[in-house]
Amino acid sequence: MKIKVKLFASYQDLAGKSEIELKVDPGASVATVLNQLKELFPRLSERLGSNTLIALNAEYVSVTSPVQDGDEMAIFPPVSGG
Amino acid sequence: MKIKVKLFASYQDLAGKSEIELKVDPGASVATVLNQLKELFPRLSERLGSNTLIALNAEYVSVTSPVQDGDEMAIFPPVSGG
Amino acid sequence: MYLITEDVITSDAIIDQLRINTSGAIATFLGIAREFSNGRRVVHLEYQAYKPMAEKKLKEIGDEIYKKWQVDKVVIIHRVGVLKIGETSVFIAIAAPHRRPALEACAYGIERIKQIVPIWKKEIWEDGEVWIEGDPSKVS
Amino acid sequence: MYLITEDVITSDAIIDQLRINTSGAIATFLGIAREFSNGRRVVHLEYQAYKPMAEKKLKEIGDEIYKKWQVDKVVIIHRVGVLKIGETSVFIAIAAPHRRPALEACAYGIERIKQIVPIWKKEIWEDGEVWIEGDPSKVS
Repeated sequence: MKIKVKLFASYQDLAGKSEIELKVDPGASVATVLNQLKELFPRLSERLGSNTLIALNAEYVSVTSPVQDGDEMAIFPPVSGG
Repeated sequence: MKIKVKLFASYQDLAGKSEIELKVDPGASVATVLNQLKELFPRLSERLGSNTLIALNAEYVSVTSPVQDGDEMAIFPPVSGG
Repeated sequence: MYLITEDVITSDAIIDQLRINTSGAIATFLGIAREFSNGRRVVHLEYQAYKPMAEKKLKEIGDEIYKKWQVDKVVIIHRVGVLKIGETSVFIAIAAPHRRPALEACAYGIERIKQIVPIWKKEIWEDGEVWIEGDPSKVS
Repeated sequence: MYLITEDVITSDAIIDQLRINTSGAIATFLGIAREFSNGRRVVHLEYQAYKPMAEKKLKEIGDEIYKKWQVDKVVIIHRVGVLKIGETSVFIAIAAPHRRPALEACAYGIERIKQIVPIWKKEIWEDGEVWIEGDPSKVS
């Protein structure tokens, strides 16, 4: 199945991309996708950790959440608006 | 000596005046002036009491404050701006 | 700026004056002429001020704010005369380096106005009118 | 109204929409692009948003406010793109029957924006730039 992953702020700069499409295996979780991203983007890899925020279809989720075909996932650092 | 007394809000309506000049004796206090006002304006008289606010030359004072020739005194009910 | 005015109060021109390079936050408070007061329908409001003393007291409130919080600029404007429902009776704007002082000072400002500034509100209804009196325990 | 926008934010037009007959108070908060940040001179700021999620989260904050306080209307607008020093980054306006709910809800709104709304600020200095990161303990 296919999902879209969006990256923001410093993560976007580290990956050199704001958005990518990924093929993921059925039954994959957010953690699975994060591991794929770490392999694809070594510079980003070092920054992904407990502070990383993850959204699935515009809602915060944890790394254990399952992903579905067509999902839009987003990963980003702690927000700093205001 | 002469002083000016300003009245505001309901006090102005009760006295039918927004401002009057009064002759007061040397050594008079705010309390003395209040008594003169009570005699002049019986309808106002009933409303003057512990809630009445008094200013002398645009500063809050108590009834014991002495008044001087040329002073501007003001009496008014609790403020309700905002 | 501390002002008693008969003119309509607008925000943007004042806020633009508060955009200074040390400020990261501007908080404003507007008192609005409300249609219903204790269940009675208000047709319009009228505010009366003892103007020279009121402007002096507004400045005192500003001075209190500068002492209590780290703020860059304080503006307080109170309107007098006849106000239609929905119009602004009082406008407070506070610029500060950080958000909490701006917001706290703004809240403090409106409380103090209701305590010490010699301004009175008259409610005019369809069938009568009354001068509103504040809470006398609050004056200092 | 909950909006992420690239346009300059002004107050009066929005405030005029909040002048409704049940409201006696409008509180606003404006975040302002500040020139100095931890001693470094900022040339300009850039805000980036995950727009659909950010607007959704702004609405959630509004819903939280309507639940917690008696307020009439909530407006939250956040600007994105390049901001000059002194420009408004975020604008919150809350109309309420009484002053305390308006002010408290306004303070709550800006705290929540800094916690949950996916927007990031980049500081651009003369000699470099950095994406600012918020406090990760605050997300819920």
